[in-house]
Amino acid sequence: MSDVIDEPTVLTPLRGKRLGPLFWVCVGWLALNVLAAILANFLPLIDPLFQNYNVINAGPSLHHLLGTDDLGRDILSRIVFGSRVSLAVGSGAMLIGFGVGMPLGMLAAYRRGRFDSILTAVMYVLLAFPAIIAVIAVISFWTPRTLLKIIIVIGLASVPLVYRVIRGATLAVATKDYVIAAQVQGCTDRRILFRELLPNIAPIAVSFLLIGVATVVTLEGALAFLGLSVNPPTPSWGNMINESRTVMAQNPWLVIFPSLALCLFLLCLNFIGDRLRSYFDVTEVKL
Amino acid sequence: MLKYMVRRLVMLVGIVFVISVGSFYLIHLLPGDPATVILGTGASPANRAILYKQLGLNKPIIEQYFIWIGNVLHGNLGTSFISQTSVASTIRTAFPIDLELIILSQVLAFAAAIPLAMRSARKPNGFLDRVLSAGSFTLLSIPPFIIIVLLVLFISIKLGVNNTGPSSFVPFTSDWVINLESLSLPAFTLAIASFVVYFRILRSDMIATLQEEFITMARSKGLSRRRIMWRHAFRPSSVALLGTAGVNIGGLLAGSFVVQYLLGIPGLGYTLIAGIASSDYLLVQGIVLVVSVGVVLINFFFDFIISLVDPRISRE
Amino acid sequence: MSDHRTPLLKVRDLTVTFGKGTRSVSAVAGVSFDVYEGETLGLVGESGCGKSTTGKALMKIVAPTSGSIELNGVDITHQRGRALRHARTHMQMIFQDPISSLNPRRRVRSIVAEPLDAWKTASGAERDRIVNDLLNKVGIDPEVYGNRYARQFSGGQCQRISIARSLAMRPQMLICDEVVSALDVSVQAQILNLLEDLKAEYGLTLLFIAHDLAVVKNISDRVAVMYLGKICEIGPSDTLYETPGHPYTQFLLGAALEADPDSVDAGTVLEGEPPSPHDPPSGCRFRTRCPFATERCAAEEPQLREVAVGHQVACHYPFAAA
Amino acid sequence: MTDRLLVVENLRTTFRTVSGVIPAVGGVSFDLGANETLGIVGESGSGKTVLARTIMGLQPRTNIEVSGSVLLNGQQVVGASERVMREMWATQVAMVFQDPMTSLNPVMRIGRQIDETLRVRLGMDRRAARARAIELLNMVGIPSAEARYRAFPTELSGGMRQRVVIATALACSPKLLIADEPTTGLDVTIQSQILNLLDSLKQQLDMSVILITHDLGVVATRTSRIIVMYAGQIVEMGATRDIFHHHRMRYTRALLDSSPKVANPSHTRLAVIPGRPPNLSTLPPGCHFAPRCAFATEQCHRERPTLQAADSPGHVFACWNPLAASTNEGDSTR
Repeated sequence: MSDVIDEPTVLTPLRGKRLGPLFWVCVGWLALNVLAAILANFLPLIDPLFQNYNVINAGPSLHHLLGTDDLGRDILSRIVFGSRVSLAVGSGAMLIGFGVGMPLGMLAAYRRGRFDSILTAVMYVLLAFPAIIAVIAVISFWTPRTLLKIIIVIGLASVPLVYRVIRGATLAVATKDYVIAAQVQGCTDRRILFRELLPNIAPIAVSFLLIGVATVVTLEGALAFLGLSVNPPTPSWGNMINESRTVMAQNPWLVIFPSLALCLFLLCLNFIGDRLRSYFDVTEVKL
Repeated sequence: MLKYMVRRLVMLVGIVFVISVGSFYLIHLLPGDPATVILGTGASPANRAILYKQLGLNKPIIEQYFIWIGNVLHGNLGTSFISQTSVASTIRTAFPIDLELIILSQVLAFAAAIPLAMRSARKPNGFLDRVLSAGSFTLLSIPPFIIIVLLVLFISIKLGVNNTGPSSFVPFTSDWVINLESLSLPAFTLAIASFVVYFRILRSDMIATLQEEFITMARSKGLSRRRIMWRHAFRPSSVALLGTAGVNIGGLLAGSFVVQYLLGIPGLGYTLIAGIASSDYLLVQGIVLVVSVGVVLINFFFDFIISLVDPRISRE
Repeated sequence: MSDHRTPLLKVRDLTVTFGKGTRSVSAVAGVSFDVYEGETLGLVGESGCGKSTTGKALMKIVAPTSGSIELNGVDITHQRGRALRHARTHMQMIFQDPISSLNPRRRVRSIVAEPLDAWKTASGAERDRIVNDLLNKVGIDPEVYGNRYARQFSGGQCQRISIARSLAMRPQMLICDEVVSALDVSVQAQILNLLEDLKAEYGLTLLFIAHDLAVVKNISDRVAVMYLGKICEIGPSDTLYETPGHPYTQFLLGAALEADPDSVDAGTVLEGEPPSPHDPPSGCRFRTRCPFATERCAAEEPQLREVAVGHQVACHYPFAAA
Repeated sequence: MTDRLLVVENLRTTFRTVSGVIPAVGGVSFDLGANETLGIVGESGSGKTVLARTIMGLQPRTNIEVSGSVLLNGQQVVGASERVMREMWATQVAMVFQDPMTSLNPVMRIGRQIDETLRVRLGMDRRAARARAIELLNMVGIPSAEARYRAFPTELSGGMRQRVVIATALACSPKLLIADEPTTGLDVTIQSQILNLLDSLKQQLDMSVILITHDLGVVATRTSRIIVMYAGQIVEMGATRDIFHHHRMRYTRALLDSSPKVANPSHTRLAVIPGRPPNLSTLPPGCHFAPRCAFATEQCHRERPTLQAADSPGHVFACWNPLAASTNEGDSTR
């Protein structure tokens, strides 16, 4: 060509933004939680159901690092085993929520038209229904209660929310010129969904997923607190806090340790989600 | 504007209808015979017969709905088979407690969130902003049921403050001082949860608004900073805040069951949990219906306020 | 002038209506024109006149409400699915906003290769050769910049990459929708020259949509002027600019600012603003702002009539050619 | 120099960012008389908008360094506190922003946005402010101003909004109006209307105007003097006629030649400036334009040229190999 060409310079420094060390600390803590939950049976832990009447309501000691409860059960072991419930409900419910809500949201925003308006109207009505109450009502009347049922109910209840977020995120991308450009080049819808839309929605989806897991874990905690989650004696963070309320005047550790475990877990999830959002510059969509 | 409100109103009626159908059919979604669900397995045939008659369970399902909705529209939500009391009157005594909790907590939350968010947004990443942001972030990760447990542990048990512990609730009409004392911890807990959300949303929207050209324009008119913050920046930044507040307050309607349950405050949430525990199906159905309609009305109200705050919304 | 040639693109009575009932807007209200093989047709008008919508309707990015579009003698108006996708490879479009035209999360090479991959027309070494060739043609060194992300480039460079991508399937026609209006003057000239060079090299036919009269004249063989969804004048660019037949064209030319302190201001500035397309004026759409309007203009809609060879004007009282 | 309304001396505005120090305005000096219209022309990134905001004292105060001097009606702007500036804004100097879509508050009725200034700054009561606001709306050519007083910005077209912005800026009769790309994004016919309006208001209200634009056409017939900026510095300044017909700086020539002209026949090959405006954080040591200049010598790459006087008074340029001083009228327009 006759024109001398301008030298491309890096306009936006790619690695200018950093996730920071705290981010990796959080990732590490979460990974530790997950690993401990998976490998709990192989760890040198005391049986969480074993009741040692010699040490009741004991404070932290070498033998029981976080002490024991009013039945002499080891708190550390119960916290580790209890995390399984939180993790299972959090990841399972979000798997259902995203598995159903995400494809629907993406399709609706990309296709628009009648499909979108009907689906969005349905979701709008579902959102108006107070999800927590519906979840409580269904869980309590759908007996007998099992972990799987809890996961399914919470998962389905989260679908409208996931749908709304993903649809909004997709809508912001689907109107961009490069999506139209891909149509103009004769790309199939499938190709556009996977190659143009998905990579741009993924960051939003991931950070919302993390926040969603945090919300579901909180909800499970609240359900357990009300005695509506897994049945005792199976430990979960929520029912541990609930059970120890009666004795918390004598042994505050019983409340504080599981609370701390839950809060740290949530803090890490929220922090990672928040960092990812600012890292990927997700500003256009309100979560 | 009028057109917009009419459109929203039509939508509102539609949603309320769908909710009523949903609440009604809730029972048919559950496995087993409705009479068994409502009365439990050990019910006498006489009771079953009464129930069948009361709900018209042997009639076609559409007709059942119309019988039911007719009763509901007359304020009759049925009579609980467990407590033998009218569901509607139970809800009427419980609801004011929720209302009081909501008002107390929201006044606290807004009173703290709005000035702090505006302060924070003025110097993003300044000292105050960092402290507040980190603080709100931490609070975000503490579920309300932990906050209330810790508050009870430290304030009513360790410090022994009167009338703040479990089962110290007294109705407002009998002794309003004790009533307020007994609601102080739950109201504070709910206020914290709301504050965190409001603060974070308003802060980020304020920061975005303050970078808008019309703020520079307002400065170039020589207006005071105070005037720019309140007259020019606050209103366009409050749309998301109001929307979230609508959802949040709707969620608090019976959503505060955790604090109510812990402290034995007989609001809607407590009644709901108690109803669930005693398998009082009609009571649960009544609360689900009332709360859902309440949520929709609250959202409608906030949508209306938003359209007043931002004229662009009703015009699109 | 060009009537003996065969039209590559034939547009007849194209309308695009958004919305329904009383709130509907006819963005394009019956537009007919031909684009001949190898020529550049400029489409000029102010914002909201429907020029961009026309371009998008030709690509069927927005659905035409009525009328017909013929490409190469094939009616594509009602084509769907694979047939439509195939037709689109003959006719490509470049957009106004160069930054948003490129997926920020993909690399330059994969962006340019996208049409080849989508159609599986080339793979392996052949694909790389085509991509390198295209990038070289638009002046982006593939060795140095091929693996960069699109977001690392400036507006002018993004526009070059867009052009390279649009040429990958060897289209016959390019629709350029305000492709230089977001660029700096110096970069704008680079892109305009590049388009001229590529047009000659690839034997392209261009539909060049823009609001800038000077830019349009510079690149076009013929120019069509649009006002409120209709073409009011069309003709060879030199003729149209020298002896405009429609009062609107004349006002438009008068308002175009020349970079010359001695240029006499046209003096008469067009007053008012275009009426709402919700409720266009009866008869001639320009009559509400036209100082020469008569009762006939309100009663009767003027049709495009030939005032000179290849020069058509839709006005009851066109200016006589000098 | 007392008759000068605005005296800018060696003004520098530097941004400190994560990716380095950006000298957005790198030592600019000029002055402006009463009732004069000065054009500032430059491509994006040339520093013209930053210059305007620095003169206004409107820059944000963090991560920015301003040095030099800006005397506005005898008062120093550089280093002045926001409180001092607040006294000058609107009454001494006002600004018309580029994008009328974003420079009006979307949730405030336009009448309120105008009379707010009148009430706060001039202490008018509600009724008087309202009357004056409607008067101003009439003055900037808004039809049925009474009714439009209660309109929201979204209910107006782009051209109308820009008129409202102008009315707001003129509410307190400033002595200097800075218009930053006031017609970019507006249609050509509306653009003429707005430029004519600014011109007539300038006469009517006896103020000075700085007209900032990237489009030479905008400043050609409506200014008495022009500054050409490149990479944060003035590269040529002079009477409008001199800039168009007797320019000496090669960048000015290139800028004129690279824009297409209506008068030229179709398919006129455009003269191209290779490359694009430089990255301000990595400026070369020599002339900033040298990397893109076809006539650059070794000296140009090594040493930065300073402004030197041309033949006509007030005409200066910064170039080591300037164009010949003879008239180059023919080249610029053909």
